[in-house]
Amino acid sequence: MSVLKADHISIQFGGLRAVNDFSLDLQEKELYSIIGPNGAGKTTVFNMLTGIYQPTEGSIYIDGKLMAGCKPYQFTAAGLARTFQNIRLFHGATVLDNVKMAHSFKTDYNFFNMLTRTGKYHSEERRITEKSMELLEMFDLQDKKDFFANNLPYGEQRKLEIVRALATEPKVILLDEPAAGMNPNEIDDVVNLILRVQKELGKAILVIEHHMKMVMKIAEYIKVLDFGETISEGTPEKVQNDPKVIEAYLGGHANASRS
Amino acid sequence: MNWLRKNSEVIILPLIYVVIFLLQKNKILNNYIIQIIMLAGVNIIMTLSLNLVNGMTGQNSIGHAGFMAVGAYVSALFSKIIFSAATMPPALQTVFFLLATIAGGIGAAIFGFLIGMPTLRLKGDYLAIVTLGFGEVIRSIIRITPTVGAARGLTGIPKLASLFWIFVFVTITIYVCRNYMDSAYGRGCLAIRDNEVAADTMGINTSKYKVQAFVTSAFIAGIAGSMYAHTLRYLHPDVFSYTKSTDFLVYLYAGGVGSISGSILGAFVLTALPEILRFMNEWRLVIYGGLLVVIILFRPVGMFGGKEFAFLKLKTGGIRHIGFSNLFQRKSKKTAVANEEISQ
Amino acid sequence: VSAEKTIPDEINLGMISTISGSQAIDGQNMTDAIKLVQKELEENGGLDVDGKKVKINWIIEDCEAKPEIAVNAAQKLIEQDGVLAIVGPNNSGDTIASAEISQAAKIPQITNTGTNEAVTKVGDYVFRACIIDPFQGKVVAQFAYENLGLRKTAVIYDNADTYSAGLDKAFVDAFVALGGEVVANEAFSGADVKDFSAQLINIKNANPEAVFVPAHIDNIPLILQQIRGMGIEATLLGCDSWDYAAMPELVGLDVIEGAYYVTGFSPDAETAADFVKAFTDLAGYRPSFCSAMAYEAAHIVLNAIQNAETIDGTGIRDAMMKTELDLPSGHVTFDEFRNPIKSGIILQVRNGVAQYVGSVSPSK
Amino acid sequence: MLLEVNDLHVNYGAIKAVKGISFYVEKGEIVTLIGANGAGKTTTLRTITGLEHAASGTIHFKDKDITNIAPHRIVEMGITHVPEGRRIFTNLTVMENLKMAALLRKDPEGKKASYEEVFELFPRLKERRMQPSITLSGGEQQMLAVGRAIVTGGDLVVLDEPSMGLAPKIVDEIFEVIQRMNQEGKTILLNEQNAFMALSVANRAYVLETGNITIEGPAKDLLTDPRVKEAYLGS
Amino acid sequence: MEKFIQLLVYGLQLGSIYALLAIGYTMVFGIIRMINMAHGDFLMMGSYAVFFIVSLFFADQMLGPAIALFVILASASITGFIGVGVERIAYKPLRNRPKISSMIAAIGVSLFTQNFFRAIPFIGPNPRTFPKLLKDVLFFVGPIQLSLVRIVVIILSIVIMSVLYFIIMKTTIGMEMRAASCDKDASSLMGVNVNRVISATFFIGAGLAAISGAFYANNYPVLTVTMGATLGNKAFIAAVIGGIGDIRGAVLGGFIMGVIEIMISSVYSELAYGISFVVLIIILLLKPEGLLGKPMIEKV
Ligand SMILES: Nc1ncnc2c1ncn2[C@@H]1O[C@H](COP(=O)(O)OP(=O)(O)OP(=O)(O)O)[C@@H](O)[C@H]1O
Ligand SMILES: Nc1ncnc2c1ncn2[C@@H]1O[C@H](COP(=O)(O)OP(=O)(O)OP(=O)(O)O)[C@@H](O)[C@H]1O
Ligand SMILES: CC(C)C[C@H](N)C(=O)O
Ligand SMILES: [Mg+2]
Ligand SMILES: [Mg+2]
Repeated sequence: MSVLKADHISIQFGGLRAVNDFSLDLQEKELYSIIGPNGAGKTTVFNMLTGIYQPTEGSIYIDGKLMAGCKPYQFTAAGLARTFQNIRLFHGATVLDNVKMAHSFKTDYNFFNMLTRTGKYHSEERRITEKSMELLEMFDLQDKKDFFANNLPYGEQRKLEIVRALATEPKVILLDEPAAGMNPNEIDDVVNLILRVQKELGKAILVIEHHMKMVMKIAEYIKVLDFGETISEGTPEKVQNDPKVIEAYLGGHANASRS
Repeated sequence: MNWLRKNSEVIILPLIYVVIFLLQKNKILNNYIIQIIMLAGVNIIMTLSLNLVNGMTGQNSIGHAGFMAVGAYVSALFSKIIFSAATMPPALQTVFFLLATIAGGIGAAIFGFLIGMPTLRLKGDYLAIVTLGFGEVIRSIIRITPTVGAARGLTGIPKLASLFWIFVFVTITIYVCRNYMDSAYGRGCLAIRDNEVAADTMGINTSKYKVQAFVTSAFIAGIAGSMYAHTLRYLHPDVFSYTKSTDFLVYLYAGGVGSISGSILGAFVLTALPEILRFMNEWRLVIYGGLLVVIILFRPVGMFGGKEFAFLKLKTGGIRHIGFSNLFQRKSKKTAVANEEISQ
Repeated sequence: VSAEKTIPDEINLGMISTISGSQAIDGQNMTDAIKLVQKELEENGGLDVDGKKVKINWIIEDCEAKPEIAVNAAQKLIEQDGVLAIVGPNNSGDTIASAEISQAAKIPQITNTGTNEAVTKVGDYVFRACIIDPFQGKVVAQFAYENLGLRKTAVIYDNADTYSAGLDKAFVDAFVALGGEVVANEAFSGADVKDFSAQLINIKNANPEAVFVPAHIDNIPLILQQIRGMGIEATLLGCDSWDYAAMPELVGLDVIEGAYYVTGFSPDAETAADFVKAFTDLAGYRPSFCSAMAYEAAHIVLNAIQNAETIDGTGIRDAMMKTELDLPSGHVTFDEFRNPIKSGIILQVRNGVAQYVGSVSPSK
Repeated sequence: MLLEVNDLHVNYGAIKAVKGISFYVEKGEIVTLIGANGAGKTTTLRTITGLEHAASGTIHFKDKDITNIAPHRIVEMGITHVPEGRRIFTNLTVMENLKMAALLRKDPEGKKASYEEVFELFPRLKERRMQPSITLSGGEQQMLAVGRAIVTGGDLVVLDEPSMGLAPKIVDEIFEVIQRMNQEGKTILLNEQNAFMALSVANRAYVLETGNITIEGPAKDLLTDPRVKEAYLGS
Repeated sequence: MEKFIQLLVYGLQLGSIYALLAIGYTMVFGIIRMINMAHGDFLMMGSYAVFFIVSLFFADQMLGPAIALFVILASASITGFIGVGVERIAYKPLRNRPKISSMIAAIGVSLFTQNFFRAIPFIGPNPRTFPKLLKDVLFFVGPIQLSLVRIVVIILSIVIMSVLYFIIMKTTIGMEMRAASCDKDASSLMGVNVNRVISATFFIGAGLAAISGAFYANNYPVLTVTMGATLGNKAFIAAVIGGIGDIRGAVLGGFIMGVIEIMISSVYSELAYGISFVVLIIILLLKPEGLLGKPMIEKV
């Protein structure tokens, strides 16, 4: 079943057509990747898919539901979560709170219960804390639960962003350069984590990444953007041998071995 | 009972009341000190109210005295003009005082909603100016409304507030604010404060959370207004000027924005300080201004920034708990490894 | 004098005033007045109560022109310092708020220039040394209509201020009742308005014979200057807030020359001569209405202590009610509402000095 | 010796980020720091240019003690620092960002030439020269950050993760730029997560682990060092 | 119509003072991102400085334009240096802190200065008459009354705005200022002496406040120690309405505030104060980033 579908979406910034006629159909538990040169429009695609930008043309469906005119929080409610290329954690809060914050909209007690601590307040709070801790453990962050988010090293901040996204219990998770700023060893960790998220938690995943080795290893299907256009798409084998992709993006890294 | 067990921490505030009450009965605390404590109580409620908006949600309100004015005038209208509570038997007076206070709170909350809604898309200083403007508009309406005394001011409001009632409302406010902070609603607000875009993408309906916080805050400010009106018995539109709003901002930030304990402490200390400085005569406010600078230079996050009294049992926000055991120790055990700062 | 009257060695008395804030000039005027009283007392070796010299300590507190600070000040004076009476504060709002405290503690309080009607309605422990606003407004109206023969007047007033708005109403009511016409009644909001062009252009277009300006000291100069600057040649009328020695110079001698204002005290009066001289010697400037009334208020209290049957709040209050005292402004007695029975004095600025023109007695 | 760091300690409040490291950079070298996230690499570099306060230890540049002096004075002495996380001036245009970088340069001709050099290297920036740099994509911002260093052109260029977020092709280009700058006589101190690339271009390398230097030596040797291989080069 | 034009003229005249003050305000904000609640007090200091210079050196003489200019510049420099000093002592340590901390420090500074000036004997609580620096000439264009000094102020505010706009947008120091406002660390890495840039900003900001103080006091010649407080607020509002941080916006905002204040007072003086705030609120609701402010681009 299609969990995320983009139907010929485009966006214009003033005179700049940042993304043109982009389509995507992501089924449950699938793992797609978007690659392309810097400034190709990848992040912009994410921004449209998560409701931060409204596409000037085309439509987006989450779980079959048309999302036209919806706000980002409604996208999340419909089952979509993301991380950011420029990390956007809640820096004034601890690691644990960051994760709990992402549970806010799925809490089963009302305003009055909250003010008076009646109803399901206590049980819900316990549930949220436990679930958050579970997720942190999965990413090996449990020991840092009381750190302020912005005091974590860069790599762990990226991990925390993933945890936080998962806490919204999405069907699809969009990762914008999850391995940026990591060394190859750490990237291997991230790869394993992403695969676990896909396999164990059963999420569909869409990744933007410049580390080709990683992309080729995990992606089932790749879309390549350049100047907002989809210049190539298909399986990793197909894409990395596509001369257009090599010319625009990979350079000497076709059949990427290193980066 | 079950509820009391889970909320045992609220006992400490009534305890403080009992102590003050006994000291007052035994003439150790005179009416002057009680008066300052009462005013400090009103200021604590106001500062906590401001903390919900400025501290927790990261919105910039600099016109909060406007909500206080609405609460004060509506409650005074209720208890003095509509029902003249002064002539009632004491038991009934209390009932009408509470009703008046709630009316004041609701009145302020309505205004909170009215300005919260349209200003959602405003940020930072732009929002600040609108809240300031709103406060001034309120004053200018009161000023030409003869029913509430217009520019003459409203006199003869029945003296219904007392140390006891102020304590009750301070306690409720602290309790409510603590609960707010330690809940999905409060965390949603904190998320908005820290990063609105990310909050939105984490499924938080930012508009709803902001308006909720604004309205709750206005309601609380209205309650404070009622306490003020029924303590001072005299209202004048100029009392609720922009300068008054600034006072609360100072209490909030010097106390430690975002921290409930900080709001309490800031309001208390800075209400008392000018009184303590009375012996300085005309140098009083010079020293007060200077001390304010010194406080903020030595503790830029405010006296209690990033810390909370342990009895509040606050969990959210990565705070350091200050209990009675470690209050006097220089190095307290950290529950959070962190710099104590709340960066904005 | 009853037999059981016990006379203490020392008595504390309080004064509340706007030492800081926008009305700080009054704070200075009042402080100097109290200094003079203090000096007189010292020269006499204390206050003579039934032959015993009682030491009087004056405790002065700031209220910043904020009601709740005035309340704190009153509480402090009563509770901490145990004062038996309070002089001040100088403005009506602060007086109303703080008088609630004195009333509850049964300590008499007498404001020097709290002219608003509501002040003494707080309770039977609250007095004032000055005239009240409705009366002042009426006196100005009457003087303008009858003595100056004016028929068309205008008012510019501060609708954020108790005092200013009250005087506007009193004046307009009285002037219209007399048969005159108020051709323009213009408001501004708050002492921080500095440009009155918009209001004055309306006044100019209405072409009044006189403009009444019930405002505070920080606005009066600007309003008057701008009235003349705009080419309005009407007669200028004012009220007790105009009465500061420095006012003519502050406004500009050419601007204020010829203006009339009402107050409750004339420095030219024979009865005031000693006081004016003593005050000027001590403070370095001529006493204003504010300082004169503070001085009188203090003397009313001191006199009451001397005559009180018991030296406590109630005793002093009862004695104050029976005040029969010759003070700089003349003979002072109180009516049943604890307002002094005083005439309105009309002064005119001539050659840069406010000079006595006439007086209007309250019965009229 | 161009740069010499001696027993440097840096703390963030209670957190000890750098715990007494010593290293040096000779004139004309490319030296790289590698290490896991949070090892203290960025902190070290920031302390060299005075952005963080050294708790103890010394830093000498051109035989002058530069420990804890103001960053702008260190920069004047000839250290150029490309900070982590790009740190471009988002309220300035692309061109103005480059002009800022040329602030200390006195030669108008050289300035112009270096702008051209940057645009030649990153044609995308040339297209966007008048655009407010906040609208640049992540990678474009990184190009601009490196471009600024080319324009400033001090004797020692300190680069903190210059390849972060760049497309593979551009990563190659960045490393070419680094080598070219080096050939033109600049000394390079490089902090890079892409350890393989870094070690390939560097003369010498240091491995940082939780605030301490654990391995050091010629880059070639480290490339084959099993400890390095296992920890930083990936499978 | 005549009345309308006359009111417009009055509004622009009043607005020019707000504009002048708002320029300094917005400049400090634009560079340091700090709401300087003590800005109005620089205005107060500036006008007292003029007052003292004139009464010490030029007592009882009518000043020619040249001397007046000299006096104004002298007091602007004095105030400028005070501004730099205040920044060094009270704001600099808070530079990397949440900007609201420095706002609280500024409130403290403001309380301190006002009450300090009130408490020291040679200033004291009494209002002072400001010496007439420039002889005003009133003249008529048709039925419209104009004042020469005020026209000078209008022109001056536009000139100063243009000069500063040029400095900030086109010169090196301007670029340094803008860069420092965006990222202090990164600009110091480009060799910018951030302390110097900030001092320069404060010098200009406080100096401008003093200049506006001189013109303000020339038009409204009563000095009190609290005169700056509300003016500071008005300048702040003007700056925000125009789009805070934008110098042209500050001038526009200042003029708009002046015109609104005068126009509405003339029509309905009882509620004028409230209505003018309603108008300002409406402006902001329609244009949430201020009149000339650019919408904040948030690149995600
Ligand atoms: N709000 C905006 N206004 C104007 N231009 C924009 C805006 N957002 C993005 N752009 C432009 O759109 C283009 C695509 O940007 P985008 O961030 O999507 O690139 P990207 O593919 O994610 O690149 P990278 O790999 O470097 O992150 C860029 O050239 C950028 O300058
Ligand atoms: N501003 C700060 N406040 C508190 N701790 C900090 C701060 N900056 C960094 N740290 C801590 O200092 C340690 C070293 O961080 P540093 O950024 O120097 O590491 P790094 O080696 O550059 O890592 P990365 O490869 O992720 O960039 C980390 O534990 C980090 O959490
Ligand atoms: C000082 C006076 C002008 C005060 C005024 N009479 C009042 O009642 O407020
Ligand atoms: Mg991107
Ligand atoms: Mg780093």
